[in-house]
Amino acid sequence: MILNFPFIAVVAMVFIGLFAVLFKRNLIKMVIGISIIESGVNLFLITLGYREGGVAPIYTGLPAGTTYPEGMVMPVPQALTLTSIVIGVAVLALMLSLTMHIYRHYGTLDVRKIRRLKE
Amino acid sequence: MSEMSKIVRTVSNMLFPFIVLFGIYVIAHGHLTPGGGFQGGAVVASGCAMILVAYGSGWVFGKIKEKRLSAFESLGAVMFIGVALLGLAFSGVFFGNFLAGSNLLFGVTPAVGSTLADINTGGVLPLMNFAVGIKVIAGLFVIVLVMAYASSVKEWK
Amino acid sequence: MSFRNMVAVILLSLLAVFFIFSVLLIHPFGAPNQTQMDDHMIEHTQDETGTNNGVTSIVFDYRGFDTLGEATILFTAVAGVMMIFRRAKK
Amino acid sequence: MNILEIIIEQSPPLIIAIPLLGAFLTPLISRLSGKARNVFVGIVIALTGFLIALLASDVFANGPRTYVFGAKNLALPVVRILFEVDSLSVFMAIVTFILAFVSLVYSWSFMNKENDGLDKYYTLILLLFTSTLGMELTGDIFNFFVFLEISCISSCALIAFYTGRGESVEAAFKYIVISSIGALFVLFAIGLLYSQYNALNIATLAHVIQYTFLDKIVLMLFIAVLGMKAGLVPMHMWLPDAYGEAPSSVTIIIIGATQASLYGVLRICFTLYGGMFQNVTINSFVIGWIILVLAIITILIGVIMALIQTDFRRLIAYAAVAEIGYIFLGVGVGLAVLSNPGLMEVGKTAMQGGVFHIINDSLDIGLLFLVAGAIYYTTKESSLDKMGGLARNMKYTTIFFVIGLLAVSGMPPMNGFASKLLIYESIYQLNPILSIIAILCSILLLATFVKVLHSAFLGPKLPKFDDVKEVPRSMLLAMGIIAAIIIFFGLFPEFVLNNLVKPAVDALVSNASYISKVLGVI
Repeated sequence: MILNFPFIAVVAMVFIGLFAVLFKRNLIKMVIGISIIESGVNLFLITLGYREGGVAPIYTGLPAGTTYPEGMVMPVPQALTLTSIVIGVAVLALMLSLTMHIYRHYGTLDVRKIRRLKE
Repeated sequence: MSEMSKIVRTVSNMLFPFIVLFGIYVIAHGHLTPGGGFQGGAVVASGCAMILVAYGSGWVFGKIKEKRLSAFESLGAVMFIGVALLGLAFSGVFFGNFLAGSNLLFGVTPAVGSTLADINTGGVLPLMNFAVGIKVIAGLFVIVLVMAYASSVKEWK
Repeated sequence: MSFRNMVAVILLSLLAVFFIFSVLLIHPFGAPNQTQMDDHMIEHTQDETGTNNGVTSIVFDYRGFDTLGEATILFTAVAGVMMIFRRAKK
Repeated sequence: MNILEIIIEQSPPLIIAIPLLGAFLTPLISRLSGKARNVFVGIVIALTGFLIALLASDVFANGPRTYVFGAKNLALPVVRILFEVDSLSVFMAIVTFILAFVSLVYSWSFMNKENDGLDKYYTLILLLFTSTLGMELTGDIFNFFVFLEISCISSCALIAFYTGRGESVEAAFKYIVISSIGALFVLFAIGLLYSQYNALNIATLAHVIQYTFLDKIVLMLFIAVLGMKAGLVPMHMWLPDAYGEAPSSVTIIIIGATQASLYGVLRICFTLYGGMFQNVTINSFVIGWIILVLAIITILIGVIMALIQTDFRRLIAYAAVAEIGYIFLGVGVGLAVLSNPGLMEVGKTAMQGGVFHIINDSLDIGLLFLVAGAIYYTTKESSLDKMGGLARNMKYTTIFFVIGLLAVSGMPPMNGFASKLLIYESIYQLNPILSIIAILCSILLLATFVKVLHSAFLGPKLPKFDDVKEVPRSMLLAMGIIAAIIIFFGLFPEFVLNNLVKPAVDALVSNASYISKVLGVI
């Protein structure tokens, strides 16, 4: 059971983020919730690629005696996570600028008040 | 965002060159040591954001219009897709690594296994690292600058 | 608890069952069960792409098209933010 | 290898590279002048359309075509990203091109009143066009996720174009929150597939997949998220806000992006999990029926909500939800019935009806949104009870609205009739009650739009609309293009069915040719 502990951490982060998005009324707290889900899924991708006692897949200054490819961590999840992090930055930037606009327009960040002011 | 105190401004002045130098190192050695275009660009962009916080968005906005920064970013993006199209022209396949193994720039193929870092390797990759580096620096800085300036402007047209 | 929260709690618990099962059934943490694609990339990163860094060879050569998509994502985000704040000038 | 063959062989990446290069250059070119930018974007989209037509003629002639990025020959295990273009993806690319070209022609004059932010607007239009094409042509799941994300971000920014109005910013925020959570769950599902089979290529995965419990979770996640992006019921709330608040020229391209998510559902259910029909028959029947039930609820909710709307664009948005329900009806029957050989023909006709309805639905709903945009352009008015007697001075727009009205509700002379007939026929064999509900809802849709016709166009002449002139020529041209295609499809459905729809459905139904094109085995 201990072996799968990182995956349990992933599930915990995803659900903390989902809880924040579904139940918090403040817009910025929803944006923070989405960032938590995003870092949870990134953690999931990275832990998929780990190999017991693996070294970073870089040949410059490789510690002596590491047999490749068994001794090296799997590089593909790291490339996927790089893309996912940049996506996280882009989505975060867009959501925060929209939140600034909603605050300037409605004067409040409370989801329920915005829905009432809209009608 | 208004200006910070004199001390913060002088310290950020001193730190800024080292941050930018480290960022460019990470971009340039992307194909040898951990790092690359995105990571190095983010380091330099964080240095620029430090300057933005220290000197306030009004001063920075006076210095650099976001129009020119967005032009820089388009330039980086066009360079990146240009290198990919060059791959199509020279090696017949989109994203082809036409420089690896050729005796032009960055053409040396490193020996398999643990080798010393020779910067003249990697074929197209250093060019792509450089293009993406420009793009990430200009892009992230524009996002931070525009958001900071918009929050300081009282009345939006 | 309003109706909306009730629905959200049910949805959340249903999703939790899915996620917990998927985490329990996945391969143990340090021992991936299939690694043929990654082994190919680790062995051939130096002769096929000429780089020492396995991750950068994937990001820019093996799966370079993803990075083009990713650069486009950053470009879209910047264009979106600048369009949203086009009226925030003095 | 004459020039034409070289161009066809290199066309899959060029179809993505040219509009992307155009999008990167637009900010630079728009510093010259507005006119230069409009012409430049027009040339880029026309060039891409020419390449799509070339590729389509080649793929319909001799089967799916693959293109590996970065290496001439394909080495197994599949390590690099490769594009796999079969007749279904080319069919969807044609749909996307028509919508993007019409939206561009329309926005030339629809946007001339806006003074600033236009260079970013055209950049985002090109990026949304590129990402929709990328979703349809790619053969790699993670690449599909990256293009899905680009289409999310660019359509969210475009929905928030009218930053002065609070509703559109709020609609854009709701859209980006739902889309990014959905995309993260798609990434989680891709991680699950990668952990089991260590492959990211759709053909390799389809060949290697063993339908373990994890794969069922992955299928559920994909259908839930891509169904939500396509507008299936339980999570369709974002669609009326997004379609209703965005400028009309943007809404048409977002319809294209929604169809691309629908293509994602088809690709995952039929190609990735296609092997499921041969051995495990229970699953596909259960999933088929889940989609069927969701489709029927989507149609009911879409039509009922459309009846009570007062805002013109929100009404059309709910009609769009109902139309997507019809497509899923056809697909659901195809999924449920394709496994037992007895009803194979019924499944095939249902799929043809569903796929044919993809192009019909996007054209009809697109035309209606163009008409709504034309009215908003001249009268700055969007709610129905404030409009009236517009037929007098906006004659052509009224004609186009009548064409759109007949097409959406599936009346004979227009294209909607052909595809809906196919869907009704095939569903009747499976379960007569469903087809009766579908026909009734279609008639309710007709009633809704006749009400709109009366309240907006006919009726007494309102004094405040005296100075209303007809819309500029380029908007009429855009509406004319779509109306001409609708009438052409309506009069010659056989032509479209045999040349475009049947090869697309054959490519979808059996994934053997898709897999063997990559792995060369089987």
